[in-house]
Amino acid sequence: MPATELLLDITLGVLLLILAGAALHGTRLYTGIISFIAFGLLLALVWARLGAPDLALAEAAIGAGLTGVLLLSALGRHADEPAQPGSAVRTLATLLLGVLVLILLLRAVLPLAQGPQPLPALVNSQLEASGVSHPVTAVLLNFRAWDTLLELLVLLLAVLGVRQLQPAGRPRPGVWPLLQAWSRILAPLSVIIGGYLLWRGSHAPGGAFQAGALLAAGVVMLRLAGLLPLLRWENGLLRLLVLVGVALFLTVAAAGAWFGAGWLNYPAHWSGALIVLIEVAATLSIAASLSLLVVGERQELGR
Amino acid sequence: MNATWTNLLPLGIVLSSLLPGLLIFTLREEQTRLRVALNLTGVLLKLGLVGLMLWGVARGLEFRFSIPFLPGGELVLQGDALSLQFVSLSTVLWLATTIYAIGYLEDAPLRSRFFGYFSLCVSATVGLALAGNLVTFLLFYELLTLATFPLVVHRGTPQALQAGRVYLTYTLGGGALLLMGVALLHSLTGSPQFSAGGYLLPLLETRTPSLILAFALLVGGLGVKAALLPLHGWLPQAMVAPAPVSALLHAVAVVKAGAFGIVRVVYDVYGVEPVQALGLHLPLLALAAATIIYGSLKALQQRELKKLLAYSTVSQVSYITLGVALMGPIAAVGALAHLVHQGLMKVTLFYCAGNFAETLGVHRIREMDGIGQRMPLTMTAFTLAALGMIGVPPTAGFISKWYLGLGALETGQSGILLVLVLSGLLNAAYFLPLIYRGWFATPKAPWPAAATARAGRPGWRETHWMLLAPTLFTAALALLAGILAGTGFSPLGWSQLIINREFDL
Amino acid sequence: MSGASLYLGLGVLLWLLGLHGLLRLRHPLRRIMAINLMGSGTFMVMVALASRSGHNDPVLQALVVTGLVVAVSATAFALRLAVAHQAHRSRQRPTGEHEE
Amino acid sequence: MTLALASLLLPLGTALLMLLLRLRSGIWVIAASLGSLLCAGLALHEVIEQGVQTLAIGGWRTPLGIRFELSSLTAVLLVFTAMTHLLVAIYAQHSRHSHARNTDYWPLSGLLHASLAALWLSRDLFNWYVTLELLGLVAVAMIILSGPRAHAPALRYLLLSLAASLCYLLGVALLYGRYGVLDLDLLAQASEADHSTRMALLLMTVGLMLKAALWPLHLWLPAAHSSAPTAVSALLSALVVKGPLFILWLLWSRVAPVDMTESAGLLFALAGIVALLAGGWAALRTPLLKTLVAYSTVAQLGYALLALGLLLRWQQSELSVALWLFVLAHGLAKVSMFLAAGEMQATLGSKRVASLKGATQTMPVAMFAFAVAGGSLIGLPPSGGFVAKWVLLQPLLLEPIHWPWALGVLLGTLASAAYVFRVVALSFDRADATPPDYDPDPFAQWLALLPAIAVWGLALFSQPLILWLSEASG
Amino acid sequence: MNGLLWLLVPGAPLLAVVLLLCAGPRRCAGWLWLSCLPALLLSLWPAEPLALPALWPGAQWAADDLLSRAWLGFSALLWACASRFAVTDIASTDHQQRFWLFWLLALLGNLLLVIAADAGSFYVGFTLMSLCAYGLVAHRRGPVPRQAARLYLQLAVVGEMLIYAGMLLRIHEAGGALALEAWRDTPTGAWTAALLLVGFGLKAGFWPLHVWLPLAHPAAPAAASAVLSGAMIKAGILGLWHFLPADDALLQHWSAWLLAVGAISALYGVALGLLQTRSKALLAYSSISQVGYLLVILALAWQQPAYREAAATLLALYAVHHGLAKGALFMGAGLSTRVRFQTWHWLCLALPALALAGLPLTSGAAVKLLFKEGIDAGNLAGWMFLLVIGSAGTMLLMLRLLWLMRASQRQANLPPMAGSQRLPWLLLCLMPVLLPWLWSPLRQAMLDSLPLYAIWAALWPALLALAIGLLVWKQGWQLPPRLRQLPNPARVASVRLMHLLHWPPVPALRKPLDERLWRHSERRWNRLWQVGTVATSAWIIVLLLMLGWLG
Repeated sequence: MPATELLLDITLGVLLLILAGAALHGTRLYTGIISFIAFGLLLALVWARLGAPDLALAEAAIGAGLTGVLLLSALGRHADEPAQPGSAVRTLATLLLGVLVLILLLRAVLPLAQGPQPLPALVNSQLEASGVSHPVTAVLLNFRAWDTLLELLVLLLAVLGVRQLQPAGRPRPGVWPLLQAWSRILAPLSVIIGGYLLWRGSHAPGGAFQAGALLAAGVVMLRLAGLLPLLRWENGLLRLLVLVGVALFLTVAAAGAWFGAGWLNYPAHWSGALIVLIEVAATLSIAASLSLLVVGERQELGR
Repeated sequence: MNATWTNLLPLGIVLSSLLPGLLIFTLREEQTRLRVALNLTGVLLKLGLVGLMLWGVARGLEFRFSIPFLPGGELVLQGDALSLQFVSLSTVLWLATTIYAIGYLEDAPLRSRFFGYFSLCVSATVGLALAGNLVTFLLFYELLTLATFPLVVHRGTPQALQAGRVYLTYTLGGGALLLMGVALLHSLTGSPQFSAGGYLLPLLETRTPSLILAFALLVGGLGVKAALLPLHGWLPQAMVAPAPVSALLHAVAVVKAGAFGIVRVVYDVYGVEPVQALGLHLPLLALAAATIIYGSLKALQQRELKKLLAYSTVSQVSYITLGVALMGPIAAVGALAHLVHQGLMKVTLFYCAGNFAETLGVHRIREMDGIGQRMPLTMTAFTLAALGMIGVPPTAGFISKWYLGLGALETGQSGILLVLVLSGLLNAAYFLPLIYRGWFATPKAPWPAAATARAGRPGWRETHWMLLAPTLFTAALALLAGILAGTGFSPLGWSQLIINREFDL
Repeated sequence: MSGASLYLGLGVLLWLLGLHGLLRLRHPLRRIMAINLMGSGTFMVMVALASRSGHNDPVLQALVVTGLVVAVSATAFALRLAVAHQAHRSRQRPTGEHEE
Repeated sequence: MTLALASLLLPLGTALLMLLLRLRSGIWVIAASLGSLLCAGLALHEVIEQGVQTLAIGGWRTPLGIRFELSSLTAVLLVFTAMTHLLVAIYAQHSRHSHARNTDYWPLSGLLHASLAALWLSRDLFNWYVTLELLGLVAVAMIILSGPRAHAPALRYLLLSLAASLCYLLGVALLYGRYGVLDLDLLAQASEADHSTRMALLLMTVGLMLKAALWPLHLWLPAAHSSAPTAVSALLSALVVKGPLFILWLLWSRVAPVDMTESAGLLFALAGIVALLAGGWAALRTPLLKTLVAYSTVAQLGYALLALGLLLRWQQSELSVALWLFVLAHGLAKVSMFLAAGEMQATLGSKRVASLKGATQTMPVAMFAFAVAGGSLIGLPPSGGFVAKWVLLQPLLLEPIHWPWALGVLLGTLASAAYVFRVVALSFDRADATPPDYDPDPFAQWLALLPAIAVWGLALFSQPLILWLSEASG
Repeated sequence: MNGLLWLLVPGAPLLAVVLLLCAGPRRCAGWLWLSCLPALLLSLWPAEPLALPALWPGAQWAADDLLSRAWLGFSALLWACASRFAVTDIASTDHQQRFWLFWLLALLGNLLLVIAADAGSFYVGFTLMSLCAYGLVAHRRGPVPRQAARLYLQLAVVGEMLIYAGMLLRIHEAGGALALEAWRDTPTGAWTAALLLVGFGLKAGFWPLHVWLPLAHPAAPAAASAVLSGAMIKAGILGLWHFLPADDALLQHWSAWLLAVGAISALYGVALGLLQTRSKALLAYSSISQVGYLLVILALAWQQPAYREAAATLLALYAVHHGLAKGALFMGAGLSTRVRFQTWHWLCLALPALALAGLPLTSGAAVKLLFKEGIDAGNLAGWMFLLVIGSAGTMLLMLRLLWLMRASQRQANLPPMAGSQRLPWLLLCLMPVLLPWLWSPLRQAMLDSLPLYAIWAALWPALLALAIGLLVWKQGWQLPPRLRQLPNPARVASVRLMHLLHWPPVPALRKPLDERLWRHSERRWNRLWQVGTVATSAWIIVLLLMLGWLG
């Protein structure tokens, strides 16, 4: 490996650690949160650096976008924590234990740099049969589609969980004109980019989740700018949006089982089309769920 | 298993009290007639069934009911001579105690619950008696604990609760020990049916430590209910229960369950030879002897009638253990006969204590002065039973002590004779003053006039007839069991039959 | 030392840092960030493993994508819960209730 | 296999439909649970007839795809899950005190059911991670149904659950990095005793123990379980903590190399004994009723841990029968106990144990249910708990060298007897009975009694059950 | 004759009990003496032995030898007379029903033990008699009867237990045989013999086991004292006779000691009796003295197995003689404090007194002759002078008795004797004179004692005693006060024992557990775990991960 790349990696790593440390131990919570958002952005860079553009996209949309918004809005609710008097003994003990565990873990992890990797070849060999040409998408939506289905359920559950909180009606801040202007441009952009990513997903990095995340970011922005009408939970459309991904996925799976091909087994020639269909539905659901998670209020989520 | 009547009879005997009991739970408080009818139906039905089985067993029929339960351990109910001895005792005393309890609890609250658990308790006792292997025995043993607890705390007062807690602490602890012991034996051979001479002989060489530990666990577990020395603490406390419960607890259900279990373990699980080979009977013997003396000494110090009776139970029940631990046929006859004799006598004593308390409010020994003039019949019953406890001929207690003493001599344990003599002296030391007070002392104050409906004139109407009749009935039985000991259906005769089968004489 | 090893170590370090945050910090938001750090560390280990032999392992990357969704859902839920809890506490505070 | 899938899909589909159509009635969940129970029962029958079945999802064979395996144990667990859900659903539908009305209780319970079924069926390490997260989230979502007071324990639970998931995930990553596969059987064939494997197993174990609330990582459980609505507490204690335990068991009994299992087994078993005693002690001392029941869960899981540890230490597969019998018996008993406790707590209007004075008089059936369920926890015959303890004790007692472990079981039994009868004895206090705030609802009390009867009935059913479980573990 | 008739012996008293309970003492007390009738008749015309397998093991009743028949007869007679006598005796006291109940049960026991041919029946009867006699002794109110009865009961219970132990040992020695017949030839062990000797000795009351007698007799009503002394204490002797073997080396070895005890007892009773100031106490000591003679007979029989036949006869005669005479004397002593004696009353009373002293023409002379033969047979000529001293002593004792009774007649306003008492008392008084003529074994002995040398031998100690008595009377010697109030260690011990048994309960040992401290430490411990669930759990995770270093 060229030394420059190594240097880059090391710099990235040190930066990440500094940001992570700042996120946890920054003197003020606000500093911590900002460091954390920066950490997320930097992480996206690392993912790209490590050859995982799908992840980089997702991380950028989430770490920097959604989580950041969430953290910042939560900050408004929380008083800054009282300064903790750090006990020197405890710090030392933590440090010592940390080093010991670190050594253990490093001893476990480092030998893995050269481990067997039977799966990539297998994926490549079966890629044809999967109906898509991008291996990550093939794994996500065909080989390990069950994971993805459950993942959508996790998302749904998070929404349901938040719904149980009966969030208080938040005093809506006065709309920020600049944000409003920006969102008018950015929101359609996010829709377009999202759509693009979704379409791209079948043969190149990108896919339902990334697209959904971007869409959600757009929705959140519009919502914050007060440009989006309220969608109530009572409204069937919203529920349909949230549920459509899982529902469609399940329907396809069950249909596969019913019509003979087997559970989650796409019919041979339909697989590509079905995957796209599912991805579209999943994107919608993900976008709706994520945006509800971030900005959902009593009106949207209430009982 | 095909369902012939001989197979179903043991189940029928258990169910004949269980089902009425469950039905009684559902009754409302004011449905007195129905409750009494259910109770009596159950009692009489059971009596009939037991009679049928007695007839059958005397003729050598086999009664066995089994359903699968654990691997290697079925649920088996079987009627053999030994189990019938206990079953008959339980049934007869249940009859008496049911009538007594109906009279005792007239107009008391929560009668449905009381009689429900009462029936459950008897069902558990009978099931325990009929249990055909250790697993079944364990099952009913634990059920018995659970069914008795509500009876002990029935009054719901703080003292009752305290007693209940102590009771549970001991009995559940004992149950856990028993569970361990049974499980240990089960892990070695499974749980085959009880059989004369035991089934552990083949393991004697190879599994010595296991057998010793299992014996210790089993005896420890059973010893709690049998109130062996360090484990007796619950019994005196449990006397706060209503009189019929104490009667049942002390005479049949609980303490006898423990003693009966020891009989089973020694004779039908281990067998005489292995126990002797392992030398297990000697510690048991020492324990029983110590308990006999200790219980009497404690009884001597009591100021309360029921507490005194409770400690006397501690002492008397250990006679059974003593007889078993002597490991000879004569002593075993004594032990088995005492199982019944002690039941009859102690139940009478508790009835009497209940009569005194219920009619005249007499709880303490001091208050018994001259009670014989006011309640001569009850006091007569009391005297008979107390003399029986001392071992005065020709009451039932004498027969037990006779055989126990002879058994001790037969097996060369002459020291036990000393224990018996000492215990007799101590028994006399705490029972005779009671009799003296009842008959010879002058009352400190005039007896309360007919304040309650129960307080009548001395004689047949000295108390509610439902309290008096069972008392006299059991007292008469206790006397007859001694006088007519030679007949075949006396406890002694039946014990002889059991032991003849057991020792293959 | 290769890049993969570097990132493997970094991932472990981040994971530990997160755990450390969990055991040293009291504030719910910090704790949630700490858990996210743990998540990032884990994902970094996975991604580094995916990239170790030159060509990327799509399975691991797909797993990370799934993990990421799960993590973000859970984080969002946790944050909302923390906020709701805080709101409840600030309502309760006058009555003197105090938790943890 | 189709039947098992149907058992999974029925509650899942029902939950989604309920969400979509805003259905609020518990009848749907009851019907779905019933259907699921039926399917699971048939699946069990099928397994017994035809042996273990596997399903490669999507037609992709391992290592590429995810594999489902339907063994008799899985089928039994499916039946158990469906049955528990059914019993709880009937109670929740009828009780005035369940928080099921006008909330998302019903779809959430359906999702919980589906997640558990998915967990039982799956044999893929990463898929388990997702199901674990599902379980964790659904549990937290259900806990906060009881209102803002539950937020603090729910938040703690969520944070710890997330941390635990990440521990688990790091372990999965290490295993994948080491062996390149995620399927359980493939890993079992490949695993070797090197440092990476050991650390991976350690990480996963810590995560799973935290999620299963195994001592010493149980701290979150009492508060979380006791603050949940009654029906939810029942489900959480009976089912949710058992999911991670299942994974832990499979992991150690299949994947872990033999020379590791012995030392790990010792630690597990010791932790189990400590859990029995510490949990029992805490239950004995706590002043709050539902906390008592929750601590009893901690204690009872100690039995499972003990069985697991000894199973690993001696490589005796019959002990896994004991493990799963404990799980089943504890689950049913705990359902009954929580329902009864919740019903009494709501009716008598206090959370304290002391408020149960006189409960045998005011709420006899509920108290009876509590006592009967407690009897199974103690291990009184003929209850399910007894059979489980029996099966556990058999190998312990066989060899004198193992007797100290039996002593541990004995102490645990005594501890559980102590806390159960602490409550029962109090309830007989007639002198100072607590008057109920509402009219006691006899029907709800009877519903609380149902699972307790089931667990005692389990004992009579124990012979085939033991047979099936030993087939699955053998 | 049909053996089932034996059932009448215990059956009649039982029937009387039932009657008593139904009709009350006032209506039927006068007829209760009839319950002795079957026994009396059966002693005259004995029935076949009766085995009763339905009763306690081994039960068998019979009276087929002289000893048993004589015993049964005199017991029944004495009880019958005493029953009749008691009707008036206790008429003025409370609790008559109780008295009669105990009376009948004691009677039942006494008769049963006499007809018992097996150990079980004997023990049943013996115990019944012993325990029920408590009711007779304790009949009167007041501290003195209570203490006396308490001591009696304490010793009776101890005795019961010793006999119980001895009996079991004996059964064991006999290989399980229960018939007394079989025991006659079974050798005994030292423990067995000792237990039985002490156990029965406590009942029989020879020195040094006599302590209860002088207390119990004065306390009991006169009729009760009569049966107690006349019939009951002899049951102890009968028990020894039946329970211990006839020809046994051990007993032969011990017989010298037993002879000594008997002799001491005979002299001790006389000596102490002379010191008494109450007539019934004096009679009690006289009983101790007489039981000493009975013990000597037993010892002789054991010493000389060949002499056993004769000894049995002697025992029977002596028991009959002493039982009836002592019964009459006790009744007389009781009467003397209640009713005014006429002269002929004194004459009647003198008959049994003189018979006891062994005056010719009475049964006393007869048995004394046989007794001498026995001593001769035992080659114990050296002991003869003891007999003389005893004889003289007894005479003195009787003189003092009469003197004491006379003293008690001094109080004014004594009513005349009631007719219902006169008859039974007179019958008993005349018996020592009549019986030798009616009963052939006694008649023979009495006739043998008629030769002059024999009369002289019997008479001179009596005359000597008479002289001494006259001397004392003339001189007006009084008993020194110190001797009048002899301390009674037995009574003190009895009271001590009662207090010991009523030991106050030991306060329960309860460790004072400091509840607050305990709570506090528990709370601290809980806080350690509870505060910061998340942080603590995280710490534990780290620590658990350190386990990685182990492997």
